[in-house]
Amino acid sequence: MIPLYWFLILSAVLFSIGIYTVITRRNTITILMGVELMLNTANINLLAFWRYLYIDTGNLDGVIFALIIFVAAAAEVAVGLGLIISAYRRRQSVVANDLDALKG
Amino acid sequence: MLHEWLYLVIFLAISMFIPAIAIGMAALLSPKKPAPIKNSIYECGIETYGPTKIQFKAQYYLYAILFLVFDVETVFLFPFAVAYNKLLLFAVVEVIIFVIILGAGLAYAWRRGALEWS
Amino acid sequence: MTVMQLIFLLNAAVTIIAGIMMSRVRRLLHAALWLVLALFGVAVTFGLLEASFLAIVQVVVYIGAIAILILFAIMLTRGGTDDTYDNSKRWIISLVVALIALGGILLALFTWPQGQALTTPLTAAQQDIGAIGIALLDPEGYLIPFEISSILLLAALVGSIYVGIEHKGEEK
Amino acid sequence: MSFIADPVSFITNWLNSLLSGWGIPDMWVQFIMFIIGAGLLAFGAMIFTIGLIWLERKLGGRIQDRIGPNRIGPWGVFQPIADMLKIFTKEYITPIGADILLYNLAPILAMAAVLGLWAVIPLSSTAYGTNINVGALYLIGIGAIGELGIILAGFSSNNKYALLGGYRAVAQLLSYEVPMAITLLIPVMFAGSMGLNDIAGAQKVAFIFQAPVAALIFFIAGIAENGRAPFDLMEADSEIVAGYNIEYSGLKFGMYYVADFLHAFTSALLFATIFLGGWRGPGAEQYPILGFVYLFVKTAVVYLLTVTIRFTVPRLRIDQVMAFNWKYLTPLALATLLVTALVDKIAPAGQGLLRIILLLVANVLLFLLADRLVTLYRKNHQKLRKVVSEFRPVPVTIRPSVAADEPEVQS
Repeated sequence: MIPLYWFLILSAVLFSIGIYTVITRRNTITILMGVELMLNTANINLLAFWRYLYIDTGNLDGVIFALIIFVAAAAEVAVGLGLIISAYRRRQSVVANDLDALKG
Repeated sequence: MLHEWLYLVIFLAISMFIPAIAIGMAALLSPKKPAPIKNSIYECGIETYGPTKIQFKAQYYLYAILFLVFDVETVFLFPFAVAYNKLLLFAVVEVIIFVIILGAGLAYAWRRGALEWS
Repeated sequence: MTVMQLIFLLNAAVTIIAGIMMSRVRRLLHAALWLVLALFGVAVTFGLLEASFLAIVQVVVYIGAIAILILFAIMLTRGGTDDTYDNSKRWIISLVVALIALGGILLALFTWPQGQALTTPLTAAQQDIGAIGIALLDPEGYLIPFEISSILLLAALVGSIYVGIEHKGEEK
Repeated sequence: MSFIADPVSFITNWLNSLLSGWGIPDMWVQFIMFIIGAGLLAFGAMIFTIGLIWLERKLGGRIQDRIGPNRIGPWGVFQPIADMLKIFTKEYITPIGADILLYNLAPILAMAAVLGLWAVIPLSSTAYGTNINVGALYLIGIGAIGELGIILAGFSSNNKYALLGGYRAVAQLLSYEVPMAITLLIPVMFAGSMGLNDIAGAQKVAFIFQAPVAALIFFIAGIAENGRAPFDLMEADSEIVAGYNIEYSGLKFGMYYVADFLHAFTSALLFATIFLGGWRGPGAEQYPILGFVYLFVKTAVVYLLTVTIRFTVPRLRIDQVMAFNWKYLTPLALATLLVTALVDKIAPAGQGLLRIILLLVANVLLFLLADRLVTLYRKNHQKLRKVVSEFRPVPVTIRPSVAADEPEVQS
């Protein structure tokens, strides 16, 4: 059988990749992709904890939390990409450095 | 349980493998005589002009968003459907509220003209 | 090493490589496709956790909807916006930040005794998807999150349509 | 279990004991059985398509007052085989600037998405790939892979028509997946399980009698998912030349071609399984081989119906397709779901006749209401309709302009 911490290490590594993507990339769409990956790792953790530590209690917190994260991710992508496309329509760019209209 | 998943993974692997093998075999059988004119991009018999990546309407994107929202909604309703026979009338009312809230979103999209293909 | 462990390791390797490629590859379209592969790997991980419903939901929602939306957005922004990250030391800094985060998490993980926990295969009752449905619609369970998620989806729909629709008179 | 009553179980058991007899561990026996089963099913489905192509071309010819294939073999039955041999030896032409890996991956994904559906379809009470407990969602998830195959073909071909066609195709497939998924909820609700074998097994009375509106929506959405007439604008020659697969040649194009025909049949198979009772019929439980026959007959009826529709109905415009989905099918599917859930809960428990009649009445009322609403809507938009349907004399130009021949790229 697979011990719990294998899953946690996998999710930690993926989370770091997500952070790395978010910091290095300048394109807003790729940044969003990194965020999606990070949300996924949260789901792995939730499900792994539910599966290994809470399965016998009959408690479904982990699964339902993961489902709610799906909703949050979907909402985030819909609005985020909508904003990116709207910004692109005005400024012809999706690079984060160019979208500095609020800069003092 | 995991056996069923294993079967699915094997099946998907095989169903990708068979077309790949067929395409590979045909590659061995078929002639290979590339020529610049032959390999050029099709454009109704004329020389290709302009960039390929032309700008598209945002309409496609709006449909994709509607799809995303209703997809997530359906995913939420599937556990309800499985448990339906064990649920009371009250649960059905809850689901009706759930669907009506999202129906309001569809009505909004309709009113805003997001469903029009113009 | 059992077969399960082997499958897990293979899948983890694929997922991590896909993630790294996603963060490094220059063409945006390719980055999105590597993301799809990584998401698929996560779905397989869910399958290994015997959360069959969430595994398939991962495919339906993430690959079927979110990845397609991202691909659409990439093409809508002309696809010519390929990322050439700065040649500055930025990527080194990010690497350091990411490694520090990873190290912190791993440190916490290995000093935590329950990490070694093992588990037994699920019984049929524990795999019942109907249980999720009952819990979601139970007023003493997760009814409020269920209804609020519908309101969140409504807000996302309204917001993205408001932002995404081309307003009349807007400059090109 | 005798061979005649249930050949599949018989052969499975025989192979199982044979492999075990050779001293192979149980786990590997199962693994080998999985590979053999999956390989046979997938390969059989692909070979089966050859027959389908002949049937459809012949029928299409007859419907359109042509002869159809008639040269090779009796009634031209060997025509698809000759075509297959020819396409095998055709040259692959890779367009300049194509994204080689993705370009080659796309047809494989498109084919795999159709073949993958066969993994969960029960062919008889004992012969099914797997009765996974998320079967209905799996059908939707596998559709996503098909969309990926199309979008990749569009993006990687480096051709604007392919890109446009890919966009259109994916927009249409995405849109029609919504009513399809919503109507899939209703059989799941009745059966209390997402496994397709459970759904087929639960149909003492076929679900089409309990949810006719849902069945109709599922059928229409199935045709649209398939991209066939009247929803075939993803390959509308007159608008976008040939769609996403324009730059493909040889067997790579053949994969899209085969996938199209196989998908049409698979849609019919799914409809028969989900709404017509699948393998169920008198005596099908004792003699599983009868299940094959019942399923095949039901599927053939649905399939012939789709073929007839394909060859008789003209193509819709893209705005009509989208409006039909989002303004009619999706709201109707949502309403059907809610009404069915409500009526079924109020109706007395059990599989009684009264419950079915109540559901049927509710469905008919709902459909009439929807029809009434459409009539009202069209009355309110009378002006629009007039413009579309009125006879408008075309002004005759003396000198034909050259620019008029150019296809419209912006869509």
